[in-house]
Amino acid sequence: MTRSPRLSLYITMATFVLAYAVCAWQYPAMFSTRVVANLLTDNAFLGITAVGMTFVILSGGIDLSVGSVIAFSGVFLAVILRDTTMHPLVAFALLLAITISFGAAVGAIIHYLEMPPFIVTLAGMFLMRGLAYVLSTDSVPITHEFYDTIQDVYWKAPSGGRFRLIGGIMILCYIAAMIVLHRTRFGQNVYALGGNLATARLMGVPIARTTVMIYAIAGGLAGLAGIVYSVYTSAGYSLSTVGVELDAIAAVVIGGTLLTGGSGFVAGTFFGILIMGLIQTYIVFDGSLSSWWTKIVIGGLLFAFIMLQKALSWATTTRRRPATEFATRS
Amino acid sequence: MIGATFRRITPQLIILGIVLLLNFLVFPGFFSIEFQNGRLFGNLIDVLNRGAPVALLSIGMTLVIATKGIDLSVGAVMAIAGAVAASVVTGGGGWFTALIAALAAGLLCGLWNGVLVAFLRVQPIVATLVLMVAGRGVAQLITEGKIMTFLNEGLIFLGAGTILGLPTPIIIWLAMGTLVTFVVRRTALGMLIEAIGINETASRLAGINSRVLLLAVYLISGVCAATAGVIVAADIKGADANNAGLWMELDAILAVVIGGNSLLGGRFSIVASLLGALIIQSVNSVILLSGMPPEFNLVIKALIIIVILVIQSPTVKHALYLLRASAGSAVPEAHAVGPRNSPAKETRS
Amino acid sequence: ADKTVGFSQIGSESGWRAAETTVTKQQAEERGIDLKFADAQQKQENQIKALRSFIAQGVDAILLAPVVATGWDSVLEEAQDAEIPVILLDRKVDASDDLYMTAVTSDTVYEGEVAGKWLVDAVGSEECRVVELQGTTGSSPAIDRKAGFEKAIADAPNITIVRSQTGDFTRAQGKVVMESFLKAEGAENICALYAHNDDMAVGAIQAIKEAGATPGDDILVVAIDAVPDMHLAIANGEANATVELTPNMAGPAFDILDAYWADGTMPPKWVQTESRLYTADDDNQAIYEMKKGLGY
Amino acid sequence: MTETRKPALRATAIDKFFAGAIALDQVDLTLYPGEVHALLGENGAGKSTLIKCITGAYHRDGGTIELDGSPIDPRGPVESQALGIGTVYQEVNLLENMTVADNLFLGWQPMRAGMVDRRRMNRRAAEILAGYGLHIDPSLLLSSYSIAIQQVVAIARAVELSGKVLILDEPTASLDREEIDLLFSVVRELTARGMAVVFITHFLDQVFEISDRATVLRNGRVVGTRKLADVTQGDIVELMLGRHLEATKRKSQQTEPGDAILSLKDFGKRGMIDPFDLDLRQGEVVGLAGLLGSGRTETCKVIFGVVSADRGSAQLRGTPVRLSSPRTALEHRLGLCPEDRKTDGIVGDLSVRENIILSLQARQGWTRPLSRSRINAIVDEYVKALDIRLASPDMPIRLLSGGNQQKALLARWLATEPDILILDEPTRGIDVGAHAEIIQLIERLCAQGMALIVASSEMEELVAYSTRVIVLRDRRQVRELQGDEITTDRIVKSISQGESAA
Ligand SMILES: Nc1ncnc2c1ncn2[C@@H]1O[C@H](COP(=O)(O)OP(=O)(O)OP(=O)(O)O)[C@@H](O)[C@H]1O
Ligand SMILES: Nc1ncnc2c1ncn2[C@@H]1O[C@H](COP(=O)(O)OP(=O)(O)OP(=O)(O)O)[C@@H](O)[C@H]1O
Ligand SMILES: [Mg+2]
Ligand SMILES: [Mg+2]
Repeated sequence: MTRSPRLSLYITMATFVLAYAVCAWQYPAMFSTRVVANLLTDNAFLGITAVGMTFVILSGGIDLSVGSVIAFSGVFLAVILRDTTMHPLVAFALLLAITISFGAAVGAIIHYLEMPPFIVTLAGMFLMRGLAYVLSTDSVPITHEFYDTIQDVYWKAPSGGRFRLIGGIMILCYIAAMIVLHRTRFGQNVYALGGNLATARLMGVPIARTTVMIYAIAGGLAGLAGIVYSVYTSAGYSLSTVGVELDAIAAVVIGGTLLTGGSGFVAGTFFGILIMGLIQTYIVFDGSLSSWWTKIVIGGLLFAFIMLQKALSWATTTRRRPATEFATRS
Repeated sequence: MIGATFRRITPQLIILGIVLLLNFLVFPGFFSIEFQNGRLFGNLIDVLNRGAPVALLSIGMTLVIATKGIDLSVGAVMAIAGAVAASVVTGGGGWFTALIAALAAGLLCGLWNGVLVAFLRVQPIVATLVLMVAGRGVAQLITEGKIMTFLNEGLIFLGAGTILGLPTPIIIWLAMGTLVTFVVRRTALGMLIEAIGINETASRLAGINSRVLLLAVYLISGVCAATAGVIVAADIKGADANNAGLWMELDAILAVVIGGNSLLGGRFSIVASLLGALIIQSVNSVILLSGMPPEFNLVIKALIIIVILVIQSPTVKHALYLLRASAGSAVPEAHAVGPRNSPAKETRS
Repeated sequence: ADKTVGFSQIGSESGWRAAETTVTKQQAEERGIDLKFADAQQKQENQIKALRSFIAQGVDAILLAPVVATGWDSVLEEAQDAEIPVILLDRKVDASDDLYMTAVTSDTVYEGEVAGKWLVDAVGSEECRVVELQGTTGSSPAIDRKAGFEKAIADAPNITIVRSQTGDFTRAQGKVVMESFLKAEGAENICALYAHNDDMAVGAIQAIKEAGATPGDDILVVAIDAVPDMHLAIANGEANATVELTPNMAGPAFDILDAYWADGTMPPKWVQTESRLYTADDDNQAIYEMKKGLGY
Repeated sequence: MTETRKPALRATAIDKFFAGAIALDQVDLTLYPGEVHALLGENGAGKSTLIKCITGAYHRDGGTIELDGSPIDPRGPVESQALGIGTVYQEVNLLENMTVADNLFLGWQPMRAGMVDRRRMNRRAAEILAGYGLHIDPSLLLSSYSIAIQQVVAIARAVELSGKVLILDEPTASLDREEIDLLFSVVRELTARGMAVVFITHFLDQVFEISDRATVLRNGRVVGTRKLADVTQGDIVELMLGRHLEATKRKSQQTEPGDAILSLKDFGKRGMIDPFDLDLRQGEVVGLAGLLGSGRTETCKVIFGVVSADRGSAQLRGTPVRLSSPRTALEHRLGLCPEDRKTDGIVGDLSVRENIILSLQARQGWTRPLSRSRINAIVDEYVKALDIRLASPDMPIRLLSGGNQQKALLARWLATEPDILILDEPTRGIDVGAHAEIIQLIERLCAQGMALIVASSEMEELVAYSTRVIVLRDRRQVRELQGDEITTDRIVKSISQGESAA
């Protein structure tokens, strides 16, 4: 791992631009503000989740509970807004408090009980989805006029694309995350944790605080994604967003972040999300794939992107390989 | 040797005992076993029988995890193997051909994963994610999205038959577990796998052919998954490509972890993973027998799992150890396993 | 000119769903319609994405088999803005009904009722302890079919549901859960099985047989969907009744669209498909042969 | 040096127990402001453990620590750092995934308006490192630099963070004379300002050069504290080992080198090492000398196939071979004991036993496991021959002391009975006693017909046993010294002058 870490970011961006160009060439309708607006709006909740996932993965962890947290958030909001007269903003605050505490608890268990994040968050995934069921198995519509107000906040671009508020929230999340990760001590500590836990400890990184904060952020962002999702669908449903954690992980990894932690950029994740969205849009535009071919093609494209990335980074490193690198230390 | 193994799996045995007891509390007839129509009947037998797929998966998964990898594709491989077996017998083939074809499909899937991980150096979780997504599509392609039913007695026997009064799946996973454990522990394979899981660079420099070994563990995992897939299909006399093995990879990983194996690779115990699989099945059994409404299934499962994991966590284990030590004759060496004392490289995965 | 219709399907989680997809494609082909098919892998967000992409492509109409009732308002509004008619298939949505053209669906609560009525008639005044295999927790057919069945047996105090657990709509879970029912209650204490779909029932039938009891006789079996394997089971006397849910929702939908395109005829807001009950009185073997090729 | 001054740091009666061993037994250590205090002892004597107990990296089982007269109880490196105790632990403990500047400033980054000021951080980092003679780009990843440079960075970080006490655990293990001189001048500056420095090393020359007093540990106990002005090296060695040690001398007569085993022609890899020729004969020791980054490690790696050469040819006893991976090299009976034992050498969680037989087993193939008795015989043999100190061969190797790990790695390769053994910094972190033993071992092996390639920063060591010395500079072989030419002076001169290849 001697190549400049920024390289993988550029590679991801190049991959996206290249892929978008190919798509637009095949289906000219894809080069429209509608499609661009859709990419932002439809992936807003996933994008926000992936920001939290980036923090977690950079620190060498993983968070499988996010999909369930989103579902729980939706149901929680829907039930609260149905059964009480609470204002949505208050409900949002309450929900964020819950999911942040949940994340912090997960982080605390991981740190103090020394358990692997994969398993702790897997249990968290069962728990949150279970709680969503307990709250309501039905899908519950949200009819509060505040929701209509937020949904009506959009900017309609010339050729019909609607840039909605939730897309903007996602972009704000990315900007905030970039600042936190690269320009604060906490952000640097996240990278340190991902590099090597024992070393980070010897170097004086406050492991406990950092771990708890990382998972609290992931929980909070999953809660925010839940709010965005509830705005997106005006409902809460306990069966929604199953498997979103895998989508988020895939986006982070396509974005060039190493799952082993310590290396990557949140901006890469943004392009990872766009690439995943592009794959789906492309498949719908094609519209001729059967259910099973859809799965195969999604898998195939995922594979193709990973290979493209490998090839690009390989081509760039062999030319400028510094000397100390071991054959492959991945 | 035996003593060490036993000490290694004691926590799992205790937990299994507790969960079985829990079963007994919600359903007093839990431990009764009868002999009917030439086969054994009883909830305990069910636990062993229904635990078969996860047990089989956990065998391969243990090895993969020992190399610091993970195999998310096993559920999809199960679906593929079931579909292949079903399409062979509905196409007029015999059960043995079907079984071989299914295992070959599993090997092929393992080969794919293994090549990605060992040779193309793709991170295991991503490499196997590809097959997890695409594999189910392949299975559906074979069955065209239907449940492909079959009536081949030989194939059905693998999932629903009995040998010596025991359901065939129990025999199969026991045999597979014994075989793999034997191969891994009676040869140097186990140690070499552990070595690459702990420090691959150093292992490579020590002359270990890490690529071939990585490939091998994914192959084994593929075969285990294929066997599980055949059993599941045979059990319902049909290949259900849409649902066979769905999310089962998570159960398999959970089984390995409950078995006390580290997700960071290294030291492993297949026996402990198998016990982990049985623990999970016993938890499912509690849920089914308790008669609670299904909305509560996941919450109950989550809570039981959390308790199990907390009991197993190094910190709690250490605290218990200290407690015991201070109760009896205080042994100072206990500090050696304390959390602050591990200067070796530790990263979380 | 040829019309392009986008079809957003939930996924391919069951044989019935695969059949619906097959039939829809066949129907489109017969009418010379260019069908854009999008499989959402059971995710609402994917369906919304698909709908938006359809709108961006400018299709002539959209068929939507919604995975859940809620959450469609804003995307349906966008379709309306773009003047693309939307027809709902097999499930309805919570949105105001001027946002879509019509819904071609069965009445899932009614299906449960039909199944329940059959059981009430079949057992007469005898004491009957029923075990229920629910669909996926939280899915609307599971909720409705449970409600309908309970409504039908509400007036028959001799019929009680003694155990109810989810079998996830799958054959394998159906079998596993039935096994535990049999152990927990004892085969002789169960008079009937009600399954929210046929797949679970087929799995459960195997469990009953393995426990040494006779399905269809010792334990009555009634379920919903009328998939080919269930007809076969009824023909073999292993099951007693099933309520049909036709996979051909697209046929009526395309007819409506044709009429609309021809002269602007607006259909009624709900086109209900028939929920027919099949019992041993029908020629199930023949029906099985007929349905086999439909992609179930 | 008046002992009546107030001590800067005083540790009294420190105890530390490990499973099956007492690592520290009532250890006292007193540091005065302005002194360099050497902490000496054999491998496994407990030096590193004592340091970790003082900084709180380990939880001590007994004893008290005072800083400037007031008791302290740091519960971790964070706290001791905050108290003004800067530490370089034995293995380089930095983060390879972050830049050099990040590593230097982690936790105390310069801030502006609540944000990390990267530009200032990089500039400051460059300035600090320049003080150690390093002119590198601090905005590059740490992993792009060699282990020696990383060590300098670690030292620089500790120095910057230490207000009162600086602890250096074998900081010079892979440094060259030049860097060591720079380090020492920094240390002198610090002590002049009244800081107390703990210095752990196995190089007694350096101890006498810089230290004022020394505390010697043996088997977890203090066997004495001496003012260095009053004693000789021999006294200290005797104190450490509990016995007298013969000084190692250059062998008077060389064994006749035998037939050529390995011959490399025009062998090289672009970007790593320029093409070179090398003929290796049975029974000879070829030393590789050079400055930091001169390409010694690269030469070793290319020969062993860690990175395969992209040009040139290799012949093994006259037959052409391709050395494309460590595995093929192993099959051709080569061995490489790597420089960075933590990441490239030990398999931490495996037992010492398994680590020793690892390569032998790898060569046999997984289907043919070594028998229990064979394993025991091998392990017993080498534990005894190399005097590896361990509680049990079944303990994980990462629990061994640094020097003992190094010996176990050597045992791993000796167990494969190689024809050619490549040793990269073989005596790094090994105590004087063992050092002598290893040099004897190397001589014995040569006498038995093994050929060795040894890369080392220790000139004396190279002089002591090399038949030939190849001098490298800027990744190129510049000079080959033979026979009587092999003296420390000549080597140093060749390195600095870079005479064109002979
Ligand atoms: N965590 C541990 N568990 C058990 N034993 C340990 C542990 N850490 C160190 N030891 C043992 O404690 C003893 C002292 O080790 P230490 O690392 O302090 O030696 P050292 O003096 O620094 O030696 P070296 O010069 O080789 O670095 C050794 O015998 C080592 O095996
Ligand atoms: N003074 C320096 N400035 C910049 N980079 C350096 C410097 N010294 C070494 N390097 C880096 O370290 C690498 C060489 O390290 P390597 O360890 O392989 O050399 P070596 O000759 O074995 O020296 P040693 O083993 O003493 O570190 C070089 O490729 C270079 O990237
Ligand atoms: Mg030490
Ligand atoms: Mg070197």
